[in-house]
Amino acid sequence: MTTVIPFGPQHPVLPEPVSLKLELDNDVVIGALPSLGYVHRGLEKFIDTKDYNQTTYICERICGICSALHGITYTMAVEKLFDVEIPERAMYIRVIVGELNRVHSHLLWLGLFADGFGFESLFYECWKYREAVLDVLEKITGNRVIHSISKVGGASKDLTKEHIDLILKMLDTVESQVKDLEKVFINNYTVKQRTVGLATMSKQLAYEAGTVGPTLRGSGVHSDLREEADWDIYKDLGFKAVVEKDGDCYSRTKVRVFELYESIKLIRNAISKLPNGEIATPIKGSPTGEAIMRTEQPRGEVVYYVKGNGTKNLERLKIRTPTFANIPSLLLTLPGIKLADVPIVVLTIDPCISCTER
Amino acid sequence: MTLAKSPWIIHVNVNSCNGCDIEVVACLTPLYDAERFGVLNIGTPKQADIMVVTGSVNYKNVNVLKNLYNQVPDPKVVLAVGACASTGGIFHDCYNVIGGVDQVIPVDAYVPGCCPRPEAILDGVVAALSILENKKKGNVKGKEVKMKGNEVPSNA
Amino acid sequence: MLKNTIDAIEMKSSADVLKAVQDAKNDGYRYATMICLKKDDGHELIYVLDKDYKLKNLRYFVKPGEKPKSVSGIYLCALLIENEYQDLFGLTFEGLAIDYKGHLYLTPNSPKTPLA
Amino acid sequence: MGMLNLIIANVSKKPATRLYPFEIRAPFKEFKGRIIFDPANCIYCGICQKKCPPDAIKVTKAEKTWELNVFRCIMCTECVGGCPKDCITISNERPKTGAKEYIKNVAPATPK
Amino acid sequence: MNSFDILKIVLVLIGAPILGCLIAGIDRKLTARLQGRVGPPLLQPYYDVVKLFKKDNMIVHPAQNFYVVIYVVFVILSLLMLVFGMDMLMIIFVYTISSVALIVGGMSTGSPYARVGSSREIMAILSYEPILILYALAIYLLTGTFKLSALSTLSSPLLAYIPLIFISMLFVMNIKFKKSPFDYSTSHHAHQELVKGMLTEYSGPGLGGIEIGHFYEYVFLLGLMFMFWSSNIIIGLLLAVIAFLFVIIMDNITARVYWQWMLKVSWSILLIISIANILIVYYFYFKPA
Amino acid sequence: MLDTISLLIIVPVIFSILFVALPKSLYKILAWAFFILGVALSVKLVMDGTGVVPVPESNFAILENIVFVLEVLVILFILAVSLKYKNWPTLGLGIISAAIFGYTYANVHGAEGAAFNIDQFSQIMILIVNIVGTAIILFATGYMDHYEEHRHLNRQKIFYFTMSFFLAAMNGLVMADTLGWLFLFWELTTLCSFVLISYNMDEEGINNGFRALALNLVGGIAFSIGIVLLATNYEISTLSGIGAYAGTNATAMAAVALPVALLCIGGFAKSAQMPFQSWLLGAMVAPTPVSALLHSSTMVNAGAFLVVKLVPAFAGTNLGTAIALFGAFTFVMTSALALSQRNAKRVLAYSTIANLGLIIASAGIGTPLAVAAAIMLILFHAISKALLFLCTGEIEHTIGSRDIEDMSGLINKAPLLTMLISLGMISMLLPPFGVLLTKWVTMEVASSNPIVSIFMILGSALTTVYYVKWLGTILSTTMDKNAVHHQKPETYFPLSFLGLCIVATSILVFSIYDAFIKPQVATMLNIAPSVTGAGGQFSSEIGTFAYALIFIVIALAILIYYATKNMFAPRMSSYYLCGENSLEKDRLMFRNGLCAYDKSSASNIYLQNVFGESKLTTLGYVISILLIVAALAGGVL
Ligand code: SF4
Ligand code: SF4
Ligand code: SF4
Ligand code: SF4
Ligand code: SF4
Ligand code: SF4
Ligand code: SF4
Ligand code: SF4
Repeated sequence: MTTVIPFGPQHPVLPEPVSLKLELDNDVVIGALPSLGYVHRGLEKFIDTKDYNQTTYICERICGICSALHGITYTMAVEKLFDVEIPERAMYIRVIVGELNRVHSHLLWLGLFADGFGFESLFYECWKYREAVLDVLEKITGNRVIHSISKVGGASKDLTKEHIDLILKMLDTVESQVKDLEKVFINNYTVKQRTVGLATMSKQLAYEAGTVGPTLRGSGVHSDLREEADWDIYKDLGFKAVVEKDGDCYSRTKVRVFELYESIKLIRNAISKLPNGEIATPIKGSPTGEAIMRTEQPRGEVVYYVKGNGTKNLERLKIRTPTFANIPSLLLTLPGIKLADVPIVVLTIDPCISCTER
Repeated sequence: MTLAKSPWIIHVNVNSCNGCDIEVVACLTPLYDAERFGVLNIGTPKQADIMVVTGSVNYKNVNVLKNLYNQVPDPKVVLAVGACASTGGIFHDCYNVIGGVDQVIPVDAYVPGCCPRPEAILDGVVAALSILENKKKGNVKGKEVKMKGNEVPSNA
Repeated sequence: MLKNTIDAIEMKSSADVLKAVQDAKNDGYRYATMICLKKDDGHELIYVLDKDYKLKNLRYFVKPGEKPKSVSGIYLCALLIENEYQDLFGLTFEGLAIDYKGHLYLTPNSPKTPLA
Repeated sequence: MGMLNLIIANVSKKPATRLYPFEIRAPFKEFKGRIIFDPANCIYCGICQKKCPPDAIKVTKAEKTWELNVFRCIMCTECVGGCPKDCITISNERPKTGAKEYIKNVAPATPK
Repeated sequence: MNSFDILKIVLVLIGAPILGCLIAGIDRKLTARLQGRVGPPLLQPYYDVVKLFKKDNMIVHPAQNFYVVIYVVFVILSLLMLVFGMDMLMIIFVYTISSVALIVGGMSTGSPYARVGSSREIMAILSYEPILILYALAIYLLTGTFKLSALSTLSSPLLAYIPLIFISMLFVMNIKFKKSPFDYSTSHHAHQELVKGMLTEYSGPGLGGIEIGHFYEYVFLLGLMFMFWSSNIIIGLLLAVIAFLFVIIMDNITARVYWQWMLKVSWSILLIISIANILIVYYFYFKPA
Repeated sequence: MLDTISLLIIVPVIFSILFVALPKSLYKILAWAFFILGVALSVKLVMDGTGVVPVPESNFAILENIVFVLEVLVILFILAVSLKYKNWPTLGLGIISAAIFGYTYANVHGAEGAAFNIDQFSQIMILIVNIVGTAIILFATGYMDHYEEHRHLNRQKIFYFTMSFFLAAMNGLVMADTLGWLFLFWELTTLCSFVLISYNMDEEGINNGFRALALNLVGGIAFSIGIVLLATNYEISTLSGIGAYAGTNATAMAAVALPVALLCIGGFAKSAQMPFQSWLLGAMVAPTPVSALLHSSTMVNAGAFLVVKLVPAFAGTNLGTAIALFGAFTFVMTSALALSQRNAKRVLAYSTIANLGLIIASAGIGTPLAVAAAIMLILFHAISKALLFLCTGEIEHTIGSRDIEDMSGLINKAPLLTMLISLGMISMLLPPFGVLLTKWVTMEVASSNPIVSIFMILGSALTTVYYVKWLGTILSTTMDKNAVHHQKPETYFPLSFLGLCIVATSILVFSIYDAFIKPQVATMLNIAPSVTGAGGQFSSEIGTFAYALIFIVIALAILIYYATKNMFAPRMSSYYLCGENSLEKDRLMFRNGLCAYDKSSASNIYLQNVFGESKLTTLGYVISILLIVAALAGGVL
């Protein structure tokens, strides 16, 4: 007889409803069957009733955490359909807000991860620092979490001088705070006890399992869409992908910690290079054709497929979100770990169920 | 007044986009520190007083919501946080969305916003406290919410 | 006619798809996703594979009633998206690694095959 | 001992907590709090209804009613930008928590 | 039993939960401050308990609250025995009854989370029980009896003879307070994979009873630390405070570890240093009767 | 008194013949009669008082011949069965035994008389054997039909014959003073054990039977060499003689150390101490009444009994210390081994070995209090273990498994049975029950030897762990109710009776101590342990065991529970299963990812990879053999 327990959907360590049926033997997982659908709303059907513009707001609410990048990716995909160039300033604003979004998302994740292994004070510390980022985002966009920065044709809000000063000031404090956090995440004995060597995925395995983002880079694969051609702006900003070799939870954590510095650097560079000019081009007509747009969200590559048919409403919108790509790897990493590690391993892929199920 | 001094909450995320969730969690973090009011995010319905629900209800989580509601001991208060939980919000006419939380379980207070600010959620919690006291005084029991029945194919 | 389309290699049969996917895997491609569209009475599947930020797309038309073969035997991660299309489009994939039988997202009470 | 330093620093400093509701930080002027509707100029054209992603606004041209389900509004400000008569503005004040709220305006057509 | 003893009993019965409640309150307040928060009012644990007793008594197993009564009663008994300076070995056995009652209570509910939590708590017994008994053994070796009342005959405080056991006992405190890094069987903040572990199915008055038991238990546990310098009340209390601070600070600077890890540490380090201490005591201080 | 002694041997023999002669339908009546007679006879013996009872000259010669014939028969039987089953090790050991027997017969001149020695310890043993033993036989009449039915056996005549005959042998063993006779009874119990272990007549049973036989023969050989040495070198032919001889002074103690050590090794084998432990585990294939009677409460105690009786010969010597270490080591090792076991009978077997180790350790310490503890532990352990084994058997018939994991939710299926077995377990690990009292005494007295006490401390923590695990499992709730209810008086009477015995003996512990143990220790060591029993406390100069206080508090707790129970009207609710309950199906069912239902369950932690048999047994063998060698060396030097 083994232990069979439901793990989720409502479970204190899972901020989001997903369920795993865990089979355990002597506190070690021998089988895990995920159960999805608790956050399935049916967003891809939405385009039937909403026009392509309104769909932006829906895409932002696929998930409240990397909401900015969802909006940006969607609008860029639609812009591909329209085949328009958008002003450079708008691109820079998107990058700045997108990276700010990544900073808050990674801080958020680090906190929840700490909570996952019962390190409450560290969790609080991360979330405390994150508030500064949110304040800045609120000043820029008018909302703490769902930012609506991007609209088809450009950016919806401009960056003022005041904003820029705020950002730079905030970045200085946050950078030093991240240094403090880094010490704990990288050096704390108990944290290392819980993460080093846990749920290791080899480079090959992580790649073939289709993982993306920090999960993939944590296994030593150099893959970050910010280096992709659609995003040549990042090249100007001196972007370097963060890659760690070990493939365990510890190296996935490290990837995220170091990406924080990378994002901070990118924002600073973007601000220093921010061009002047318009923030949006007017868009006329209706989208036609099909396009795939990919960006690197905090959790990894997101794939937007849009197809227009010449009406205001799109014909098909398909979103492959990062967590969707990362979840199958759990089937490979969960068996053989201790029950106590299940939340940690689940959290290291930084799961966002709401985007997985849409 | 003791009930109102120790509100333990269970956070139930049904169909939320995480926007509301992270704000609920943010309420507990140092800047807002809901524990000042005695709030503990207790995690199990059996020990909770306030059920904080985020997101709308869909066909898969409707049972979950009902079960959890039934497992919160009386007196209990349900707080619907966010546009989704209140009315279905932007997703109200998605095919898999039943609607706001009040379609399934009785809701005592609503928090507006998409997503609501932590301050708004704290307001909601504070509003819940007096409701909790009143329910105890009036000995109001939450009705057992019945399952609609077979959520499973017969061949399972 | 559509103005801009994505490059895609047309596939003739489900077996071809399997073979092409296997070849792609051998070439070091990663399974990114699969897109399903309604087309005529059947469905069109676009398999999206990625290598060094370059996409390789395979387009395959599923005739009404046809049961395409699952590629979850080659890329385990394909099982999620294939199950999703079983839910949403009512397709049936043969040989799924874990077959949720149309209950990945939906329960018996939810609307059936909403996107079909 | 990174964490030890952090917690010691925490005790030596004032807590980060803002004592809401006793201590309220003035909302940022940028904050998108709630929709304010001024019926004076409204021509009940229904553009705002069409623009609103969550269908929170209901306008009937015939009866000249304008209704907003505040608890469905997502503060996207599409209606604000869309209204040809600038009847709709967004304020940085939050809607009240508690019972559901509707803004209804069954305007008696007051001809100018 | 004279009237003074009765007074003492009454004092313990009433005073200990008040003290324990304050300890819990200070714990929460202090933890909050360490985390940069304001934290709950000092009397929060009291409010919590009163509230719990006003809640619906929801159970899943008819007998589950019986174990709570056993737990509380025997925690009180062990505290009383400590106050009266009775046989230390006996106190530990009586205390074991209460721990076992809580474990069995958790298992009796049948919830898989509670049962896994209880299994882990059983493993915790394996890590702390030997150290507690070694503590008792040290007292015997030093005084020739297990009776705590004999501690007054010692020329120096206990701490001077058994500093290593004191260190081990600090970790035992950590385990018994169910604080991070050892909060794997149940925790006060339910953010763990087992929900509330052992106590998952307890609610309302049952949980309230357990909380009251915890209050007594805190006093009892800190009383054990007090015994290390019982000759001087101030320093004894100081030791208890040090132990308490140690527990809180450990709680805030560590992640939760596995019970396997704890078992390894307690058997390889704590037990070894305690045994070493015992041997030192045996060879240098023990005078066979 | 001699009448009672002879009756105690003859009555069981008569019953064994009756069981063979009478049809199955009368077994129940027979068993009841046997039980009543057993109680009566043993009480009678206690009433008769103590003293050495010599066998009258007139009968001696004929009895001695009977003994001789029986011994020859025993050896022939061993040789015959090992030949029949081609078991060469046993055959070899049988031949060695025969050789020693031949040597003894030829070279050691026979004793002039024989005697029974009825002291308080024997009285206790007689009470255990005849009351608990007959209760177990009574239980068997309600148990064996079902047992055989499932296994398609029909050997009950042999079963009851052997069981009853065993009681006769056991009675003889604990009363005999003459070493030769003692040895005969000793070998007879070994044979009974062999027959009963191979009762199922399947390969496993027979193999395990032979293993038991072989290991006990090893012990028997050590025993007989010891006897020969004693007889030839010191002219000692009685058990009490050893004590009398050695008790005089330290040089005499040193002189007899080697034969005493050899006798002790015989005792270790019988008590299945560490290098010999495998036979007792193998013996668990026998029907549960056998395990309860032979392999926990009586026969295996014979080894500990012998060691305790020999205390005067080694108290305070190096040999004593070695024995204490050895016993304590077995205690901690087998307790650790028990941790990884899921099979209830194996857990109990290990626990039995562990407790016998504890008894032997206390005997080795050899202070008056320690010896008192040893004797008391034999008593309390016998009662608790008999109850535990019988309950396990009954559980097996109720749920069809002896796997601890399968017992989860037993409280719903068989409440009475669960209460009884819980009582048994609690009595093994928590105060105020007798076993813990004696454990407490042992730990207190062992505290003068830090190594022994450290072993004991670790062992007792491990004991807590494996019992609590089991206890929690049976008291937990699960909902499936596939249990076979049988509520036969023959099974439930003995169970309840033993349960009552546990409570009664624990409450009356001080009276028992005063009446039996104190005088016994006083005669053995010439000093009585200084223990007082005022105020329901068992206090010595080093501590106080306040058992009455705890009984009162338990009563108080029960009172409080019932008083407050209805203050908070309880409301049954569903389980917390992360919200995925299915109430229509089962309270513990939940919906899984495939929209189908699964039952949640929890199993315990067994740590096979730390405390597993494969990990620890070799280590145990090495250390225990080293310790035995040390004991022997200590004996010679
Ligand atoms: S993973 Fe998906 S849902 Fe989550 S934050 Fe990223 S895009 Fe949003
Ligand atoms: S992983 Fe998902 S649920 Fe968890 S915090 Fe991130 S967004 Fe929320
Ligand atoms: S109300 Fe808005 S933020 Fe909250 S869950 Fe719904 S969409 Fe997300
Ligand atoms: S768009 Fe402006 S004018 Fe038109 S109905 Fe809406 S509010 Fe009135
Ligand atoms: S702000 Fe957006 S959601 Fe709110 S009423 Fe206007 S358009 Fe609708
Ligand atoms: S369960 Fe009862 S009826 Fe069935 S075989 Fe056993 S004793 Fe006979
Ligand atoms: S219940 Fe099990 S052990 Fe007992 S006889 Fe039947 S099959 Fe054998
Ligand atoms: S006698 Fe029967 S009904 Fe009573 S407890 Fe035992 S098995 Fe259950």
